[in-house]
Amino acid sequence: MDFTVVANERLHFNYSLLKMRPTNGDKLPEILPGQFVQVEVAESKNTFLRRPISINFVDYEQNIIWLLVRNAGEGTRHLIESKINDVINMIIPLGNGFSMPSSDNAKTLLIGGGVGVAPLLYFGLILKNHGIQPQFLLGARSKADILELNEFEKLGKVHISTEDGSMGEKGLVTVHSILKEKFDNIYCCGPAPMMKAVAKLAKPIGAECEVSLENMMACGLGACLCCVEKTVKGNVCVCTEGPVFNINQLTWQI
Amino acid sequence: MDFTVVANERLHFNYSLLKMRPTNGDKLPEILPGQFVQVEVAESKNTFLRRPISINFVDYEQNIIWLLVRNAGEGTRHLIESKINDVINMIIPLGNGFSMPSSDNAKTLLIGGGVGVAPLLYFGLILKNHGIQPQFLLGARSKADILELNEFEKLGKVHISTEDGSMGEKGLVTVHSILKEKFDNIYCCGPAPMMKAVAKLAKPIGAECEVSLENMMACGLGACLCCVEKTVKGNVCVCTEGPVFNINQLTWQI
Amino acid sequence: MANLNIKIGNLKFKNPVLTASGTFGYGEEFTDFIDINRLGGYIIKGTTINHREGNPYPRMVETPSGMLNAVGLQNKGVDYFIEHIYPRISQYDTNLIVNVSGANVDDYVAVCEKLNPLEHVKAIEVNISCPNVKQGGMAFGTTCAGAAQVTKAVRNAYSGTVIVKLSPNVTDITEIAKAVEAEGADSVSLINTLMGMAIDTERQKPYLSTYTGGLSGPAVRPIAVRMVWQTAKAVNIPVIGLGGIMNGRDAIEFILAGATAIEVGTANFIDPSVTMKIIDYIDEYCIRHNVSDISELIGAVK
Amino acid sequence: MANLNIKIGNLKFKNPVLTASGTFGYGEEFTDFIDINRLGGYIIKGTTINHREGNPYPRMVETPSGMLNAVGLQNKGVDYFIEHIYPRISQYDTNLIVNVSGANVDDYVAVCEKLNPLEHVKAIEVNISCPNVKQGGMAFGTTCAGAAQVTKAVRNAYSGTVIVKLSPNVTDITEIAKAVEAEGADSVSLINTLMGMAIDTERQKPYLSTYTGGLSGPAVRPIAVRMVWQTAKAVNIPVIGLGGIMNGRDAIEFILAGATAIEVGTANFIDPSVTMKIIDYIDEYCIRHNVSDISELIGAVK
Repeated sequence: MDFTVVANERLHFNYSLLKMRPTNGDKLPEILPGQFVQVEVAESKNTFLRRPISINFVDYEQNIIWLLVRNAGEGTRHLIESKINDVINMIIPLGNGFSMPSSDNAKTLLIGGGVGVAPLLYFGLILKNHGIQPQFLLGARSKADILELNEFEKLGKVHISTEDGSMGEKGLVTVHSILKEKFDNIYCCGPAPMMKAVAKLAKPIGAECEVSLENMMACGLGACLCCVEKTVKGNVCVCTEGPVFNINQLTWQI
Repeated sequence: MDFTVVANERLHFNYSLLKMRPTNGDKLPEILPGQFVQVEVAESKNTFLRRPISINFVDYEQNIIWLLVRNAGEGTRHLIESKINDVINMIIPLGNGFSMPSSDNAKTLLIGGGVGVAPLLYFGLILKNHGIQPQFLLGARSKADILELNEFEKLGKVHISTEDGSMGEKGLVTVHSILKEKFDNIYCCGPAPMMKAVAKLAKPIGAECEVSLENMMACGLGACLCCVEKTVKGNVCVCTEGPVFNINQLTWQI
Repeated sequence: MANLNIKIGNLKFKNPVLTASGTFGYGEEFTDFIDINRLGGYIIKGTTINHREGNPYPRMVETPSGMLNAVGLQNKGVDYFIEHIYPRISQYDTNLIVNVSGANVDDYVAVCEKLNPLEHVKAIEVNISCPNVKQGGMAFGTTCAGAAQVTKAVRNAYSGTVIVKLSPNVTDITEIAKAVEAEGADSVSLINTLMGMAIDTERQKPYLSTYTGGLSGPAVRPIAVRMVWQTAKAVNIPVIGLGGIMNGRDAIEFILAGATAIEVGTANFIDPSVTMKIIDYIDEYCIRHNVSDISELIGAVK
Repeated sequence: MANLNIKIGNLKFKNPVLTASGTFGYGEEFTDFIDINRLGGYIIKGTTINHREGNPYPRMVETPSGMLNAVGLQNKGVDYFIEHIYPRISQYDTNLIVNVSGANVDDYVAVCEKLNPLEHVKAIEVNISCPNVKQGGMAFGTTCAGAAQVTKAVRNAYSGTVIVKLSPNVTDITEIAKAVEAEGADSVSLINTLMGMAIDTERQKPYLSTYTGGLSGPAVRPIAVRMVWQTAKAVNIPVIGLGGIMNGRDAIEFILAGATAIEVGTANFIDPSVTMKIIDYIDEYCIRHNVSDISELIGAVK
C-alpha cells in the first residue's frame, strides 16, 4: 500500500517522526497498538529488504499514520531523510498488538527505551480511551533522546530516566524509583537487555508483563522463518506470533 | 570531483540538460571538445558502475559544465531527475577530443544523431573561436527529439533531418541534401549504424572523418579493458584512445 | 493471450511461474496479496520426517543485492503437515509441490512414502542442496554418487513427478544433473543458495549463528542463469530455473537460457504480489514479441 | 598509528592493501588519483608469453551489485612488458607483483623464467582461475591435479614469492588450496570471479560476446568471505582475500575471516582513490579497537 509523506519532523539528528497518508485516499485499515509495518526503501544502493518499523500513532480522523524512525543504517537513514510528498510503499498492519489489562482499574506502566517508546504512544491512547490511566516510564541516554514527551504527557503521568542524568532520574529505567510501586500490568519496548531487566523486575511482583521484540526480519509475513524467537512453544516467528510477547511465553533466563 | 547541479532543463521527456558547477568552487580543468565524464549515480538500487556522459558545453566564465543526458535506463533516469543543489561526483575530463581541421578555411560539417549532438555543441564553439564556420546536420526521430537547436544556430548553419519529416528533410541524416556538397572535414556522433553510414559517405569524397564511439565502459580510465574497439592497431580502449577516432583507424567495413 | 502452459514430466502447469520452497511458507501467508490459483504451482517449505526446530537466531543478514539465511529446515515434520496443513491448502487450483529433505536416504524415502498417497500433492522437489544443515542436505548434492543415490531411492518411493533441486556449490553442475537424470528424475531445479558468510566487523562476530548461510537474491542471478544455460544443454529433462528472479524480465532471462519453468524466491519477501506481476509480464512479453506459445522462448537465446 | 606490516613468504608489505590484477592496469592509469607508493603492493594485469588480443567486444555488463567481464587476458605479452612497461613502473616504493597466465604449463614456466631476473618484480600471482579463456585458465584451477601441476612447475621456474590465485567455481576450494600449498606456493589469493551469464531479453542475446563471463563486485563478497574463512583454516600459508571489497569495512571483514592481505578490484572502477581510503580506514579501525598490530585481527572472527 502506497503512502504519501505529509510531514517529516526531525526530532533529533538521529530520529524522524514521519506522518503519512494513504496515497490513493483509502481509509487506514484497523490498526492495533503494537503492530508494525514493513517499509520499502526505494532508492538506496545498499538496502535490499524492507525495514520493519513499529507504528507510533494512528490518527483516524486525519487518516494519518505516524512512524518514529531511528537512523540505524543506510535504509533507515533514507527514511528519515524523506521529503514531503515522497511516496513510500508499506505492508500494513503486521503482527499482534499488546493485550489490554484484565481489569479497567489495573495499575498500568508503559516502559520505553530510546526509539522503543514508539508503539507506547498509540497504546497509551487506546488505554486512555478504555478508561485506564497509563503511566509512562521513558528512558534514554540523555535529555535529547527523550522523544515525543509532550505527546506522552497528554495521555498520562510520565516518569523519566536518563543515563547521564540530564533529565529525570539518573541511570537506567530499571532503577527508577517508580518501579518501587506495585503495578498490575507492565508493557515494555526497548533494547533487549532493558526488556530482560524489566521482565526480571515484573515477575516477582506478579505483574502481567508484555514486551515487544525487534528481531531481524526479512519478509514480515511468517514465510522466511528468519526472525524466530525461542519460546515455550519452540522457535516462532516474531513477525506473526509477536512482536508482542508475554514474558511467560519466552525462555529468557529471568 | 563533486559538482553541484545549478540547473536541470528537461528538454524533453527523455532528455535533460544538466548544468553543474564544481562544489568546492575550484576552476574547471581545461576540457577538450569530445571529451567525456564518468558520473557516479549515488542513490540507485540497480546502478553499480559510473555512467560515461559526453560533455555538451563548457562555460568557463561561469565555471559551469553542461551534460545532455538521455534516459537510457535506471542510472541515467536518476541523473535526469536530479534536483538543483544535488551534488554529483564526476571524474573529469576523460578521453581525447576531436582534432581541428587541418586548415582554417576547411569546409566543416558536424553531424549529430539524437543525443549524439551533445559533444558537437562545445566543439562548434571551439571551431567558431578558431575562425572556422561549422555547419551542423542534426538528425532525430521527430521534431521533439531535435535538441538545443537555438544553441547550435548561434554557432553556424543548421540542417535538420527527421525520420517522420516533422522538421527539416524527411529521412535519415545520411540522405540529407547537404551531403551532396563536398566537405573537407566531417565529424559525427550518434548511433553506430548512423556513424558507419556517414563514414561510408565521407570516405569516397576524401573528407577527413572523425566519429565519437559510445562503447560500454566500466572504469573509463583504461584499466578494465572492457570498452575496446577493434582498430588497425588491434583492440584499444575507447575511453583512453578515443572516444573520438578517425575512421581510418577503425576496421569498419566501409 | 499467449499459451503459457508447460509440462514437467506428466504434470501440466498453467504457466511457468512457481514459488520457491522456503520463501512462500504454505502459501496461506500470501493470500492477502495474490490469488494462489493463478500460479503455475507452488512449492511449500522443506519437509522432513521429524519435527525440526531449525538453527538458532540470528538466521538472516542482508547483503549487497541479496541476503544470507540459515533457517535450517525448521518444520513440524511430514505427519503434522499431512494432518494439519495439507487439508487446509489442498483445494487450490494449482500444482501443490512439496519440498522434501532428509539427513539420510532413509529419511527421504520415509517422507516420500507418506506423501505418495496424497492426491493433491502433484510433485515433490527433492532438496539435496540445503547448505544449512549438518547432516545430509548439500552433502548429497555435491557429488554425483550422492545425488544419484538419493534420486534412485526417491524415484522408487514416489510415483508422482520428481524434481531434484541442485546445489550451485559445485565445480560442474551439469555432471550432477546428468547423474540425477540417469536415475529417473523428471526435472532438475536450480540453483539453491550459494554458501556465504558475512561478519559484523564492529562486534567481530559472524552475523549468522551458524557462521555460514545460503546466499540468495539478484546478486546470484548471473551465476544461476549461467548454470541453467549449461544444464539445459546437458540434459534432456526440463530444467526449472531460479536464483534472484525479481521481476518478469528476470523470469524471461531464465526461460531464454533454457528454463521450462521458473521459481520466485527471495522476491516474495520484498513484494508479496510479485508472482502475479511476473505472470502478467510474461504474457505481455509474448504478445510484444509475437510469441504464441511460451515453448518458443525456452532456450531461445541466440 | 598501528603497525600494518604483514609478510607473505619472505616478502614484507607496508600494509595489507593490494590492487587486484586486471582492475588496476599497470598502476599508471591511477597516478592522478592515488599515491601508488602508499599501497602494500599492486598486482598488474594478467601477462602471457605471447601478445593476446582478448575477446571481442562486448566484454562487460553491469549486474546487481556487480559486473560480468570477459576481457580474456588482453595483453601485449611478457617481452613487451619487460621492454616497455617494466622500466616505467619499477621505481615505485611498493611491491610490484605480476599476474601470470598461460594456456599450458610450458607457457606459465616461460613467463616465469623471463620475470625471474627482474629485481623490482617481488612476486608473481599465478592465475589458474580465469574463466574467460578457452585453454588453460580455470581448467587448471578446478582440479587439485591441475592446480598442483602448474604450481610445481612455476615454483621451480621462479625464485621469488609465488601466490596462486584460486577459482571459486569449485566444490571445495580448501582441497585446491591444500594441493597448491603442498607444491610450495607461498600464498593463495581468492577469489577470482564466479562464472556468470546475463541475457538481453529484448534482443534475446547474451550481453557478452563470449556468452559467459566472470562475476565480480560486492554481489559475490559473502561467497568470497566464506571461502577465505574456510581456506585460512585449511592451510598454513597466508591467504590473500578478495571479492567485492568496496571500502575499509569490507577489507576488515576479510582480515577477520583469515586474510593476511586483501586485494581491491572492481571498486577501483567506481572510485579510483578507494585504496587510499581503505588504508586510512584500516588504521583508524585498529586505533578504535585498540589493535596495535594488524596481525591481531587476522582470522580474529569469534
